[in-house]
Amino acid sequence: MNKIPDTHYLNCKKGIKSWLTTVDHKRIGILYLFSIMFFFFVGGMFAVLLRLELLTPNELYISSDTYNQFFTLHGAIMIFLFIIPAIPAILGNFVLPIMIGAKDVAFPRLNLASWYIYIVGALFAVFSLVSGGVDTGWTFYTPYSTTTTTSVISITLGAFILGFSSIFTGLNFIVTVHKLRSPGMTWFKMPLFVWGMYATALIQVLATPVLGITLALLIMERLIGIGIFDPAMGGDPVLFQHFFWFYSHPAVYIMILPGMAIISEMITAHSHKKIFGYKAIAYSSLGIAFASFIVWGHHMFTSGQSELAAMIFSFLTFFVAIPSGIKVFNWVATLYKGSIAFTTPMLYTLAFLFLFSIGGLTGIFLGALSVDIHLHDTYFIVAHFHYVMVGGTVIAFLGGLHHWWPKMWGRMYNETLAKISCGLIFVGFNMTFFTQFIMGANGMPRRYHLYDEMYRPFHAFSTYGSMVMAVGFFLMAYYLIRSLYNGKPAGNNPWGALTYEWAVSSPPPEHNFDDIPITDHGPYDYDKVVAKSTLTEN
Amino acid sequence: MSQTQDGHPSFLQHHFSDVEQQRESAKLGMWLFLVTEILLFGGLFVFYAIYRAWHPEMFINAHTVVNIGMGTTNTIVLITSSVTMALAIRSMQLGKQSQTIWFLVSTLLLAGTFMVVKYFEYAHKFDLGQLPGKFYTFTGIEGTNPHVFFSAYFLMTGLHGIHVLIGMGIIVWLIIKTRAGMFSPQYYTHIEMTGLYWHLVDLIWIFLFPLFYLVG
Amino acid sequence: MDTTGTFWMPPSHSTIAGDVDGLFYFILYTSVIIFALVVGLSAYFAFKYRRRGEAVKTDGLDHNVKLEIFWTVIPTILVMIVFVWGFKTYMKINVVPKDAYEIKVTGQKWFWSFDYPEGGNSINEIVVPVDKPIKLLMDSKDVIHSFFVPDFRVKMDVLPNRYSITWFEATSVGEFNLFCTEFCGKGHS
Amino acid sequence: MTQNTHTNEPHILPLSLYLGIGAILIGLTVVTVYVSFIHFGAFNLLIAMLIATVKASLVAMYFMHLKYDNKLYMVFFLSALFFLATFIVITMFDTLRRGDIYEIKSGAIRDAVIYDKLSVDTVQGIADSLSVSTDTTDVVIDSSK
Repeated sequence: MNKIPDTHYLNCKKGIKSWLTTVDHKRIGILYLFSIMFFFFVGGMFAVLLRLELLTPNELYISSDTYNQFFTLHGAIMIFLFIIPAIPAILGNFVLPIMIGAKDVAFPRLNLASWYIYIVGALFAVFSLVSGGVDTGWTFYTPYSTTTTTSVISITLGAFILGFSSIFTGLNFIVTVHKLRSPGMTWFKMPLFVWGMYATALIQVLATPVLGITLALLIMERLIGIGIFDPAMGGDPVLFQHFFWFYSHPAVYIMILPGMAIISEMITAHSHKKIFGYKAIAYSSLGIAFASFIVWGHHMFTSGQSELAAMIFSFLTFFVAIPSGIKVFNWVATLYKGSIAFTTPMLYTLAFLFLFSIGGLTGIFLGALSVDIHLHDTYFIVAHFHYVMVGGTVIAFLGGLHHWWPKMWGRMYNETLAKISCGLIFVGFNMTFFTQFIMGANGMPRRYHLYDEMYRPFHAFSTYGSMVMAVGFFLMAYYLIRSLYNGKPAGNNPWGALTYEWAVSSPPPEHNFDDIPITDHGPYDYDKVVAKSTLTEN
Repeated sequence: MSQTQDGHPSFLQHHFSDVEQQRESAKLGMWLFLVTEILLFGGLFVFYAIYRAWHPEMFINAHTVVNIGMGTTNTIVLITSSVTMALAIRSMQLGKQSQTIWFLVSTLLLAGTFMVVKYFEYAHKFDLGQLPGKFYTFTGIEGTNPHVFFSAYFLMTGLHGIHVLIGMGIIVWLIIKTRAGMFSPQYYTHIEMTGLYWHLVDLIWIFLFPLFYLVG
Repeated sequence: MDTTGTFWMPPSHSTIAGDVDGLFYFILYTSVIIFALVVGLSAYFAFKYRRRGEAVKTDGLDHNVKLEIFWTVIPTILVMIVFVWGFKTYMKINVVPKDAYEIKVTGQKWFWSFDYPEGGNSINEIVVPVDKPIKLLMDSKDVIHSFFVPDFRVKMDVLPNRYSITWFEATSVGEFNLFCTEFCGKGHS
Repeated sequence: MTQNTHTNEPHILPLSLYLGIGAILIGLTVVTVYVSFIHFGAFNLLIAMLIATVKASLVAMYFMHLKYDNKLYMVFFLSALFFLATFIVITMFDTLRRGDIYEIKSGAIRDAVIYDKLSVDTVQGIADSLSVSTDTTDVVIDSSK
């Protein structure tokens, strides 16, 4: 019978104060878990309210002004407060140091500071919400954002501050990976999750400062009219789009790379199979990180940028598709001759392959210049990025959460409910967003409150789908919280996986390892080593 | 050197295996921070470059009103402060504590001089209405949108000035801690990190100076 | 030319619509094949190699150079075809024929106004001759708007303080929807 | 463990090197100021940037010890500069090339001192050369929902 160890990181110190002053990477991960999930809930509520309003072509229960604020807040909260920090700050913080055999991240106090910075940034965002809302869209395009009367400054300031939180997390991970790997763990013996987090961290450190200066310039433009973006002062609004997307396109990879990293980890652990193309996956992470910096202009094909720039951006964009494709093919090949267990994380992995393939392939439509002209700013785009962000990142994140949940708390969740919830989310998600591809290609523009009657059946179906998805999420919240009290003990290694975090107890002890482990084999040697699942020992 | 029971020096944090690893980590972290600083300023350099390319005559006309004398003085002051900062680190490497303090104080004084000169420059521009954006009231510059030049000028030198002020604050803290004997030839990470930061601030000024004062 | 619309695309009523739709369907069919391959194989493998017992060692297969080169090169070729095709049509959309009939378009919160070369103007409704290239010289009075006619596959942002240009040639008579696709505030929808 | 600190004694540079580099930097400052008063046209910018780059490299190499330290720092430092250069260059592919197909596309921005719209007359002027009549009107595009 599995038992939860007497002392572990959760109970080694007690009281609120011990949590708020903790420098333990695992506890900081938990702090992030609760704060980020809170904002996921808030952002999700806005999404449901939006979908409900769009049930009919005419005004149902909110005015156009309110609608504009809702979609802005949905976007801004989901992007800046949930999806960018989600995987690195929660799962990265929790497992990355253990995976490389370190006792903590390189700068534990900076790690805690970044959580406080996150909270401060979030407070600014909340402040803008209560002080009249924001109606610019999460992209803050000028000159709309420099002329609207809503509280743009406080939300941009919030995003500016959140940027620092993201930078510090990234900086911490880069140094941790460079300097704190356990003896013998060479670069190519690192788990692929670490590679993915490393590539993400590079983008966080290199791109986020540009967001900082962009938002600072936007704030200055609003306050003193410096004349860089506002045409009324002789500025160029398209230049703002360059500045904005120079960060925000790489930011898309800050979101998806960690998702890919989790998939690489789960697909091997739950099929007990050596990963196919380890080096290809590792290098493609770096390749994606690099390429992400030079394709920002594909968000601007209809913006009036020069034809030369559009051509260059379109050309470069297709080179992001290749490494992403390689990863997907490698994952499929990994399943070949494996021993596949249909656990909840595995279901999420398969859902990811399905949804991310659609998300990625629809990206090809949008990279093609002429087709993008037709599809730009329609629901096709909305569907595309939800397939990548939700179908890719969120599904991977949820899979990762289930994968490491027993490690975090030492207890298992209810597998049956988990599978039902996964199914509901999968079905609901496809209902919600696949319809949006069709109506988008048929010309339904995004960000419309009132719409043409011809799109009504699509919108209605989409709204029903979102309800199914919402039920799935509430079910998940229920069984996950419940598992904290009466989940059965999971044992050290419920999945029979080989990376380091499964060698320590669940939950892990305060300092992870009594003795730093010495690495002498790769992370996925399922052809040589057999690790028994501790779940079946009961 | 004070040591804990298991033979580790007291400044070694528990998750590092030795002093070397701790030192290298701090340094790598600092360099990554400098990278973010470069890109933060970088956005403003892009602003400058794009608008200069759009309005070359205006930039050339506008640069005639900035004070080359003051700019040159400040460049030399800042370079000298970089030298004294580097020497402060060297003195600590050699274990000469009082010499370190002496060099840190010189750095602080030079930084102060820089800010005083900056103050006079700003005050002069405020008097003439050579202000950024919509506060611009000066009329002596030919060309398109001269207020944009001053927007760039104040944003870039302003952000740089804020960095100098922050640096001064850290140097004051270093002087106090050095007097208290916190550092030794084995452990002077904080001074070294401040040095890197200070040199970067200098390095950015080295580019700001010609861009605003010399080639308008 | 398809004037009734398909499942995916709205009816096409302009000279460039055929090109755009052609590329759209090329990508669609290629994508469907790749998608079917990826999902089909995952499902097949997941079923065929489902876990049959605890703690079995699995095959150590971890790379296959020929296969990896294959799935790098083929997609690269495909996306290059898409790039060139897309770029060619894009240039067609951007280069206005010389004899085009020019209409001045002004976007503002929240209506469009159109000035015709003869001096007439109209609000929110643009009336043009069929089978004749129409050049739109567009400008905005306040924020960014975007001129979008789905049936013509034409879309271009309309910027304040600057002109942007696009053109189209309608191939059949009728009434078509015009949308603004750049978010511009309360009356955007 | 403590003996480790002695095996990796940091590189201490001689005093003369720091002072020498400082002197060169001040010398170059004087040179760049002097050169700025001579008119080379567009070359002024080039020369000034070249001198600034040399000065910056000296600071980075010697004061910041890049020359002696782990080359990894250099990699990160240069990659920051690389991405910055990419940012500037590709953005300029847009901002400087907007008039490639039509001169008018980039027109307004460059001339606007403070926001002032081109008058309708200008537009009429452009349209004058065209002589198609709206009598043949038969395609209607409607923006109402």
